[in-house]
Amino acid sequence: MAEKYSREMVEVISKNLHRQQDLGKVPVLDVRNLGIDFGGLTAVDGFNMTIGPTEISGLIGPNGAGKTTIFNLLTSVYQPTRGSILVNGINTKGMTTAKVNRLGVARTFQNIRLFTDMTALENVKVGMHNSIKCGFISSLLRLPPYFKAEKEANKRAMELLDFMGLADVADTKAGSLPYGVQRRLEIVRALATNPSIILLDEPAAGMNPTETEELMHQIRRIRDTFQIAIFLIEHDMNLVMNVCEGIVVVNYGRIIAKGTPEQIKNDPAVIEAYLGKKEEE
Amino acid sequence: MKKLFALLMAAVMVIAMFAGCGSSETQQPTADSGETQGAEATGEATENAAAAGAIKLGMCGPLTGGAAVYGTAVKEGMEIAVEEINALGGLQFELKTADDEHNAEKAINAYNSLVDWGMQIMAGPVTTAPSTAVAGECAADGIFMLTPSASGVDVIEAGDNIFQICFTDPNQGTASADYIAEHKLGTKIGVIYDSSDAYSSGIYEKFKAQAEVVGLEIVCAEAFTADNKSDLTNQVTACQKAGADLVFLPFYAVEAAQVLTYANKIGYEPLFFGCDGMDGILTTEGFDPTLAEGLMLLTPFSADSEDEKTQSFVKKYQEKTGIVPNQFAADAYDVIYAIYQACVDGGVTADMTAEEINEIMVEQFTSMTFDGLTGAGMTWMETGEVSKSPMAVVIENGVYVGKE
Amino acid sequence: MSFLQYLINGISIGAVYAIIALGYTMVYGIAKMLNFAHGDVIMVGAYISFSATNYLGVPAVLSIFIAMAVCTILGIIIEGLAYKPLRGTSSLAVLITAIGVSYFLQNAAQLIWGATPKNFTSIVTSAPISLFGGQLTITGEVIITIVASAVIMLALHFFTTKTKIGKAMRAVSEDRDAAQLMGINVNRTISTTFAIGSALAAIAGVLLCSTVPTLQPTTGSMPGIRAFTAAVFGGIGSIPGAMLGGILLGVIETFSKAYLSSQFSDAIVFLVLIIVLLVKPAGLLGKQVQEKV
Amino acid sequence: MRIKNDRKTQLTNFLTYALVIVAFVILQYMSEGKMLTKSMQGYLIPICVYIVLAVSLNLVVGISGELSLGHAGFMGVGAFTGVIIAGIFRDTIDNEILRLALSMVCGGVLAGVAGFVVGIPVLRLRGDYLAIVTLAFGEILKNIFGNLYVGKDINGIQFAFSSEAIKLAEGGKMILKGPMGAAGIKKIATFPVAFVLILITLFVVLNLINSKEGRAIKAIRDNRIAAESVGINVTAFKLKAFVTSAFLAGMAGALFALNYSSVNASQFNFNTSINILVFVVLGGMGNILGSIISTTVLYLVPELLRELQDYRMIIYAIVLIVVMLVTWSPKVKQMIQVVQVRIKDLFKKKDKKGGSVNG
Repeated sequence: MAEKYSREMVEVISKNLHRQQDLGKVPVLDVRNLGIDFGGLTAVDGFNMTIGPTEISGLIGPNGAGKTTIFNLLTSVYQPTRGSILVNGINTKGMTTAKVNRLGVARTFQNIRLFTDMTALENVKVGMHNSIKCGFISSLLRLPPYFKAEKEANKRAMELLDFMGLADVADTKAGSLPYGVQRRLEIVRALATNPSIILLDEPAAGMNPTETEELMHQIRRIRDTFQIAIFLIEHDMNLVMNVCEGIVVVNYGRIIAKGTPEQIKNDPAVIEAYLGKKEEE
Repeated sequence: MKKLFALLMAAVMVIAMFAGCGSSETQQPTADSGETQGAEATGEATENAAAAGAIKLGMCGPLTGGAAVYGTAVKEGMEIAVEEINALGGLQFELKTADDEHNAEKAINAYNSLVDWGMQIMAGPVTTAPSTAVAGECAADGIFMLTPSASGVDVIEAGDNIFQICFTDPNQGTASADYIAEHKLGTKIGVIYDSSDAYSSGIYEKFKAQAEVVGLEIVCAEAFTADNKSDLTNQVTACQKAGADLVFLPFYAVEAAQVLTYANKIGYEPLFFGCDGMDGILTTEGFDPTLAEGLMLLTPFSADSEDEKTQSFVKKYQEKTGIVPNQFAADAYDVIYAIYQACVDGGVTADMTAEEINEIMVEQFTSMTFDGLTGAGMTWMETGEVSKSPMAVVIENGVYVGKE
Repeated sequence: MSFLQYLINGISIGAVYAIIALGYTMVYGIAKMLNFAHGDVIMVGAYISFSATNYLGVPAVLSIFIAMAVCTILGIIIEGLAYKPLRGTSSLAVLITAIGVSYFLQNAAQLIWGATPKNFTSIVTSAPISLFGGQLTITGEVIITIVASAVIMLALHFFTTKTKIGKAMRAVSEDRDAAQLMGINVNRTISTTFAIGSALAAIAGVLLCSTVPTLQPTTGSMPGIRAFTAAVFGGIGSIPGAMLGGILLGVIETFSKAYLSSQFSDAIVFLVLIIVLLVKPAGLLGKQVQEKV
Repeated sequence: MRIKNDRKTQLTNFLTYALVIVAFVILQYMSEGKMLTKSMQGYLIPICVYIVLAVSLNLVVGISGELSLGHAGFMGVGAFTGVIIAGIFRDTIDNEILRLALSMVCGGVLAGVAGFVVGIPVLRLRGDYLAIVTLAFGEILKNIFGNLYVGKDINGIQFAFSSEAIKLAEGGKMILKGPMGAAGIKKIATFPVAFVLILITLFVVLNLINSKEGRAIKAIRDNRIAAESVGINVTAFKLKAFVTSAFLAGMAGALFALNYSSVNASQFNFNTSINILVFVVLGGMGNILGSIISTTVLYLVPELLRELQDYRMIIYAIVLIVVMLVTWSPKVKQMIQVVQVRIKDLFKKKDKKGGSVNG
């Protein structure tokens, strides 16, 4: 498998693969024997999983189990020590986070990372960066392509905001939005990059039950509308069990169980490592 | 908040601009609001003079920053001369000084502010780089300029009305090489110079060229820059290693003190030979004069000179500032007296325009002979270059001793 | 033999850079600000010592302590008036006030002591050591400077690892908010850091001017920038790094003057710095901090 | 669909252009009518130059969020390139405006190239380490220019790093003389050209900020990791900002040099970089109008303080510190906010029930 692609090549391949993916032949995400060490300490090891197109999967585990590290590996924030990650059939080894995103992986962050000084709308437009077709010279000289592209971008960004019920706050600075709204805005920004899979890192954290309930609907709606896969880390078991079709449980950087929500609920290893511990508290 | 501040700033800007216009407009005709300021600095004598209508002299130089030592020396020297002249009655001078921070851009601003004040003769600037820029302006505006200490060739090349009272750099370089060769002071010559400074590198270049002509062997030439001149130990070491028996130091006393101190520490004792910038080394506060023993320099001025004029100047300068004047102060003193002589001889009066004075001054300077602290029988060529003979002095028992 | 001599010269000026850099790096580590006025505090320290010995007749060694006391007070005043009100805002804002303070100190010094340079009398009176029949000379200043910088480095190291206030400093430098939550008085810790940094600056001033005797209002600015470079070179925030960076910078500067080009030595020094930073982006001994995602 | 925020930006941009144009018209009118003092006349071009420098540095420091301490280096590249080009074509291009424009463009391009070279470390370094590298490059550039000799004779142009290496034929002329810099430059800079340069700068910078590139650059500043996660190539955009900024600084540098009859390398030192940085920070990070105003004010303050003689620079230092404290101190900001709220309350006395739940 070739490892280095030019930006153009990546785009061409990913487009073709999107088509194949529609046929359901290639998994969106194919992770094989993934592992990373931090200075001798093994944080993640032997992580295997595949996620098909339009699949909603969950990643759970106790605090410090290595969940966010796995997300960071999937998005090339960290380079893995072992194993490989294939996004739409392409190995992401050595790629930058930006390149992996262009391959089709978008994400949100556990500690929200919005562009706080920009409005909600601008945040989304930053997400659309690579799909706005307008050259440097055009925007510098304010040639017609610039206005056309900006108009289209505004229109699409508003549509996306509207989709998550955020149209009202389009003009508000992201930093001054309430917590729950910020989380949803991060999802919109991730969606704006036209991903084939979106990684949500604790999307319900800090939300009240009503908001969480709404979020569950929205996650399903995102999958149905955009026909993309979703992979999420979440501590809210109600959300995970209700939304996810497949669940992976990790502890100490290793997979301890894998299966449908029903299977996971009854898995003794999970109960011991995760739920059991929870009861003790 | 930001907007509020922006508005505030805008308001200040507008006020500042109008204040700038206003103040200089009102100043020009009556010429007293600015005068009190200048007069305070120059003492009582000028204050009386102001009423009678004095010729306005402008001086700009580095009064703050790293080169402030030269600018302040020139300022003090000029103020003493102006006081003396005004006390004589007769022709009166009024001197205004402006800071140029040893920067060409700021020098132009300083010059412009002096022109706005009504300057009729430019007695400055002090250092070469600002002088080159100001000389261009003086030439274009037709204001006579006589610089006390800017020795670069580019300065006087700017126009026919630009004159120097100090030697030009090439002149010094050539003269030094000639003198060394003539008196067989050394066979292996080491040079340390400031490659970022116009004065120092200007002298060095000509020295090197002339050394070839007269057959001096330069065994090492070590440069430093304004940014790393705080450490000159290497350059001294290099000269020692190269076995130089005479080290030529074409730069100022400040750095020379460092070189001499370090050479003494490592027990390196060649003959050190300096230029006019070296003057003042004996009086640098805290410097051990015995270290300068045997140092030889070409300088037009020595504060230890026995003649009456020098003695009186040195005394006044010490009373005023508490320190012994260096060559910059002496040059500045001479500048004022040279201008005074030319004004008297040419019949310049305070009501003449700068252009009229300019013509008279150029005529006078190219024809007159002037005796000052820094040389007797000075004459000027049409290029603006001074012709006076450099005097070689050697430091013996802590005082300058003249050599022919 | 000349190689050795150059090496000693380089270490000597490098040790001065190192002492200045120690002050720089400590303040940076704790207050996270580039204190561009540090070089000017050095200048003030040197002037105080000079004035004490030359005008008041105080013995040279005692004058160092006077300089340290004055600089400590000065440091605390500067910190309290100009930096403390801006705590918690952009570090750039503090950088600009530091520049303002630097201008202020330089011009105040010119008003007080005049623009004419003073020739600083070295505090070291011992004769230079001559080796190999005069081939190699080591001056007393070199030895004192090297010893002083090593002692200061060790003392600082001991101070920050063993004493309570030192530990508080480290805690503040690691995580200011967490330190505050643990009951550490962050403001007082930072003020203390400035006090110590300024006292160090006084020593640096005396040693700098003993090696390089010219004392004028701008004396501190260029060595200040060099020392800042040295601190970054060694890894800013790291105490041994400042020492190593300072000495290496001095040696590189000396060697480039001696063997490459005295004309381009500035460019060479900075080029080496850039190359080092490209290879080790956090400096020689600096910790590469990975941003938590 | 109208977007409120866009309108606000448009209004600010319009105000910026309007202020510059109105100021130019008034000053040009006064200048033509000889209503300005010589000092005022003399400030016009340097202020324009520094405005361009501050605005372009704001692109790097304010918009891109990287501390650069070497802006004067790019200005110097532009200045020396400009002087050399103007010197070479002194006899061949008669039209002064054309010669000036050519010099400025060449100065800009070369500074842009230098910016590209300097920008490469930008790929690897962050924060204060980047700051020191920019400082280092600035010093290197200054060191090189301080030792560059350029001569011109009938055989062509000669470049060297020592004066002996240049052997000029009869009638040849030195354009650049190492540490002595260039002297006898024909002053061809004019206020209208300086004004046009400000307009170009504003056009480039404001259009860049309000485009997808600008959004990407701001996104990187606000949160680099998030920007990467949405597919933005961090390096490329930082570099774009840096090169654009260097290009504009180069143009300004060329204009600056051709406004004086002499120029030398030490004018483009660290202090100059710091001064420009002061203009930017005081005007507000990313605030272009602020940069313009603060540059003008701060340039004029020390000039107008000339009457204070010895106390001039010390007063300037105090002004600088006080202004920084007043504009940045959280306490003062709080006070101003309280006052603002009180004033607002006075105007609209709405009932204040139902505070926000989400907080």
